[in-house]
Amino acid sequence: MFSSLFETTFSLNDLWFMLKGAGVTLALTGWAVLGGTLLGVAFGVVRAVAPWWVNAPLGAVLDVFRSIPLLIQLVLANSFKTIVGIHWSPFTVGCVVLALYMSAYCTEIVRSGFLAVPATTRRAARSLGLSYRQDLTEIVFPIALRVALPSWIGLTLGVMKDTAMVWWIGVVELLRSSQVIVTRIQEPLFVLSIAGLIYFLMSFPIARLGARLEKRWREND
Amino acid sequence: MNYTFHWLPAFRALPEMLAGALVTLEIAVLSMLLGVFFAVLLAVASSSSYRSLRALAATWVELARNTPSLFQIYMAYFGLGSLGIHLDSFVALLAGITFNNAGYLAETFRGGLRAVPQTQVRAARSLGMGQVQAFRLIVLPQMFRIVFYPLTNQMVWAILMTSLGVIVGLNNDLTGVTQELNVRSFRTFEYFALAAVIYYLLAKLVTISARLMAWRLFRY
Amino acid sequence: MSIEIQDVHKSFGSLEVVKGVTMTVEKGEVVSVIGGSGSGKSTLLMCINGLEPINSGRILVDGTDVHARGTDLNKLRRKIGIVFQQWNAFPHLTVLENVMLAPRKVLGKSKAEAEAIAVEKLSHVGLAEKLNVYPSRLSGGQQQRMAIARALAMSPDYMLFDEVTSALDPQLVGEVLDTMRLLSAEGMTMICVTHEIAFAREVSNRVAFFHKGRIHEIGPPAQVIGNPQQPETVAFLKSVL
Amino acid sequence: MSIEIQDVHKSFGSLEVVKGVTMTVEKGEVVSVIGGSGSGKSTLLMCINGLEPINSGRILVDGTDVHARGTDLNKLRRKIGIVFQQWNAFPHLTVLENVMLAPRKVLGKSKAEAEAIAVEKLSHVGLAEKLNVYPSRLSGGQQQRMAIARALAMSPDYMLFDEVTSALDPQLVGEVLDTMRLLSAEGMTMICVTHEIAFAREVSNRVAFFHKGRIHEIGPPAQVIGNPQQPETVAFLKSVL
Amino acid sequence: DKLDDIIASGTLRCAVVLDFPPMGSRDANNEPIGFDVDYCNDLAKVLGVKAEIVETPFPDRIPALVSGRVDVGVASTSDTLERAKTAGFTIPYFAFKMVVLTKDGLGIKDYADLKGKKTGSVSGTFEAIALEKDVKAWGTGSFRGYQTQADVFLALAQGQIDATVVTSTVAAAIVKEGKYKGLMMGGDAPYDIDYVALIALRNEQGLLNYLNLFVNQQVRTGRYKELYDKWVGLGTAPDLTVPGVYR
Ligand SMILES: Nc1ncnc2c1ncn2[C@@H]1O[C@H](COP(=O)(O)OP(=O)(O)OP(=O)(O)O)[C@@H](O)[C@H]1O
Ligand SMILES: Nc1ncnc2c1ncn2[C@@H]1O[C@H](COP(=O)(O)OP(=O)(O)OP(=O)(O)O)[C@@H](O)[C@H]1O
Ligand SMILES: NC(=[NH2+])NCCC[C@H](N)C(=O)O
Ligand SMILES: [Mg+2]
Ligand SMILES: [Mg+2]
Repeated sequence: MFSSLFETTFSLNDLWFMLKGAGVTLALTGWAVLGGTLLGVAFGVVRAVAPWWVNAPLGAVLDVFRSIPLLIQLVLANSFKTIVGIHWSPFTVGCVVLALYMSAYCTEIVRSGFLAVPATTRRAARSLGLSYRQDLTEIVFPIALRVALPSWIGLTLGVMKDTAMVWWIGVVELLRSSQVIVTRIQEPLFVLSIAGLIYFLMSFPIARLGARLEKRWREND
Repeated sequence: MNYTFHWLPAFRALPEMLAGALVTLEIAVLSMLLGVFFAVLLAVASSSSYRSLRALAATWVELARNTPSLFQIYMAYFGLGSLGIHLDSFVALLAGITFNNAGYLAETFRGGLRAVPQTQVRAARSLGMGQVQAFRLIVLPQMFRIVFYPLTNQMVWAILMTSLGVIVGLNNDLTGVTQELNVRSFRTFEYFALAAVIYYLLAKLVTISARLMAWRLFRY
Repeated sequence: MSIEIQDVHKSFGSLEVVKGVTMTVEKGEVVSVIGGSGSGKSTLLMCINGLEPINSGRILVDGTDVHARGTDLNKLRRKIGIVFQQWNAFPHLTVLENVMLAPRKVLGKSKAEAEAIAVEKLSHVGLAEKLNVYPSRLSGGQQQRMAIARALAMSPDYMLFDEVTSALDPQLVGEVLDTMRLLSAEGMTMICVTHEIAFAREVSNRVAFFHKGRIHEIGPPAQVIGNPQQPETVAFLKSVL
Repeated sequence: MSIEIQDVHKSFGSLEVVKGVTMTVEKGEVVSVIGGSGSGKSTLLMCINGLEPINSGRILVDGTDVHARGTDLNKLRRKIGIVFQQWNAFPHLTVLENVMLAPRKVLGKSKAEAEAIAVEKLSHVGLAEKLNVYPSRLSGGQQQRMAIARALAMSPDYMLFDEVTSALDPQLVGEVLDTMRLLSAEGMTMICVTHEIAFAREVSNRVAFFHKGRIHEIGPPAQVIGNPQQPETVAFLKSVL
Repeated sequence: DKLDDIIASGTLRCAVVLDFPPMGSRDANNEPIGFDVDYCNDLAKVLGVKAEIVETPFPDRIPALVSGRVDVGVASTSDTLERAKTAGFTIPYFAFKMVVLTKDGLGIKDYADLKGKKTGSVSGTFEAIALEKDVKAWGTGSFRGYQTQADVFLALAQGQIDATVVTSTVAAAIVKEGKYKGLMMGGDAPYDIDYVALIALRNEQGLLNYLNLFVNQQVRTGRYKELYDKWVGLGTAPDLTVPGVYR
């Protein structure tokens, strides 16, 4: 079987096909992260400051997204949109579900970043005459950002990897495109290794960057 | 909306699905036990003085963390399969999730170890405890508390990941059963909605029992 | 021009922490507040600049009722500098930026103006060399002095100090107390909550002894510290000396 | 029966922290060590019970060379109790369990025996009421007293104290010092690193002043504290008094 | 209705299974080819629109249709009564006979030899349901359902399973291609003839009517035979009528 590593029928064409798949993976990731982050920041701020009767229901709803397999969420969303008659492509459904999924995690990251700012620091800001809004924009957001960014990077990479599940509802992304080629040329180990390598190359450098940032900032505090 | 829900057949399938949930739970628990075992080995290996051991541990951890778990499971089945290593679907899924768990938990454990202050070891050693005693009696219990929460999170993750077994032909776990029911009748929404509820309850079961356990275990 | 505290009561939930305190601090005076842990000293300071609401009584700062509806607290607080026990450096800003922030955002000064003020105040507290350093690189004493400079940059009429030295290593206490001595010599009106009895004796016009939310004794240091009348004061002084 | 420190040198990497210290502490003696931050006091204590290796010189405890190959350090350490500046309570064990742990696991005592010892030592330091509480519920002073009881439970011949009060609130310092006074009155051999000059003067037979890794002055308190000879000693005493 | 929508939109989206040669597969450029692909193109041509091939694994055909991802399924779909509760079927456009596909050296010569063996097929397909029923009845051996046809062949080639049941056309194509090492036929499977039909939404009578006529025309004009010869070759194109009943 190893001989296939050397005399393969895998062509440049196939590599191109997989790279297109990787492009879809990145596009999905991009939209999901954009939507997930916007929603996550909004929800996160609400969860950090709102009274419990807003906070608790919101937390419970978001918790649902973290307690059900993404695969099932995708299937459900895909069939639900048909039932209610929305005409979205599987790609759109994938983006929306991933964005909601990401927002559920992002909310908690934002919230804990927010709560990581010591009350005493905020009190100091207020006692200098800064208004509540200035306190938020000048003190809380910047500090929370440093706390949250490393986890946010981790989350983004997680979502990038989770896009693999979107093939189930019919989107040909990186993993699915490699399966297509496996079907044709029957060299699963070789083709899958290439897919794995592409995932790794998309994820590892950013993961390293995140780790570096985290360390740098921790030293600064 | 011109869709008529057929809930009755879904509810009739409930016993079958609950049996699937049991398999799901079984895989998740096994993968956690094995995952913790390998994670400890990895954490030890990554601080070992042998370069090859450190490299092996680093490779495992980075691969587990930087490729999709779906990919890992597919690899465990068809990737290993093409090397002539035939894992049963159940075993392949278990292997894939264990691989993933171990990679994440190894990092958790390393962080947990670092989080126990060195002064604790110093205090223990100055009472005459040996290195192993200090680790077992002082460091380990404190580390356990630190990693407990990440550990339960990983357990929930493991449950959610079992849903991917269906791509390697596993058809007796919750998702497998649900998909079998689905492809026979194509009442997709009804069956999967029911599955979602069961997964949710499983996840809650884990978090709530973890909370109770933490409350019992960590009185300090 | 004064801070007038009139029969102030303050509770957290059902716990009454300040139980009817009356005290006036005249412009130019230095008043030290001493007393056991949990006696309500910090809480009182926070009521003075409106960080905590009060339950009854009044606090007048230059005649303005702090807790009246309609009082612009953000404006009022510019008059009152406060420095806390925990170092409250803004970790994401350099020392210079820490001090420049409020003049720019609250007083609306230009960058150049704010910088000039900040450099001046930082030099005043002996931090001219640390302008572009992040607070994490400062010692505790330096952080506290930075916090003082930050408060001074608003040109406050009053300064409140809440045990600013009690989280410091013994060797760093001196430099912070020196800075406070300097301020009092310059005629700043100050209320200092402190455990440093020697310091209180040296700089204060008056010393107030707090016990369980009430002022038990108030008067010149020679009287309250040198010759206390109340048994609680005697016991407290014995415990900290 | 004594601790003999003979020309000990100790470096961390290229930084020499202890630069040739010689000192003997006789059985029954109380020696206080004073000196500025970073002068190597803590490091020396950790060399005495073998928690840190030394680069040259010798340390003999009751004639046993601590740093000789073949010395059973775990056994040696039973003789030497040590209490650190940072509270080293084991947070996952109750107060009683904290104190029982070493007698049980190191000395192999039965549970009942260990408990009897622990209760006795905890009563001795005034914590008889807190047996089943977790350390997080104790004040800093109580935690330090528990640490002392924990060391005492091993029936050590020597006790080393490393600035045990310097992380405490002023009000809690007294209770810990009282416990140490009690021990010294009972004839325990002690080396106390401390910033509490009054305490050092009161309890010590001798005081050693450390400066940059060397002993600059050593002698009876009346001499070293009352009438220091070296300019560094004078400067240091001025800064902490 | 749907028929108008398709004509108005200018594209016809067909669900086609592309790991199922000769009905559907991909060429060296990873472009879709096969009997079903051509069939869809023919349909698009008569409708006067452009064809868009949407790849769907077997279990995903009806979900794809129902969830609106495709307009029709040209995807070798057996016209079972269970499925007809969800999707609308045309008259048959093709018919399969099922055979056992196995690996040499396992000694499986006919369907009865499957007893006690590890078998597998594509989840939810006509023959998967039949095979699983028999495996259950035998009480020994195992059945495993995969999500794509490719995974089944892969599992068979790698030895994860010992045998599967597939349509004779696919089996012939796969064995002939020789991509999977050592696969061989293992005799006929004793199932009914698997009539497969085009699918469309159950309530789109207009479209279904059009499709029925189109299937009829494909046979009448000889296009059906032409495509059969092009993609399947051997023998004659299956008879699409069921003797003794009206359809
Ligand atoms: N935000 C709060 N909510 C509830 N109780 C509080 C709050 N802040 C302070 N307290 C309680 O009010 C009492 C007085 O606290 P305060 O901080 O004013 O005391 P203090 O005199 O400053 O003591 P210390 O010397 O320890 O700083 C304490 O019992 C404290 O627990
Ligand atoms: N583990 C270590 N690695 C490297 N340097 C160290 C280590 N421990 C201490 N040092 C350095 O050795 C020097 C002496 O430290 P030591 O803790 O003995 O001083 P100290 O006299 O106890 O001071 P303090 O009064 O602040 O406790 C310091 O400069 C310190 O930074
Ligand atoms: N072995 C196979 N994949 N056969 C494909 C045929 C699918 C079958 N006609 C069905 O619709 O269920
Ligand atoms: Mg206070
Ligand atoms: Mg020290």
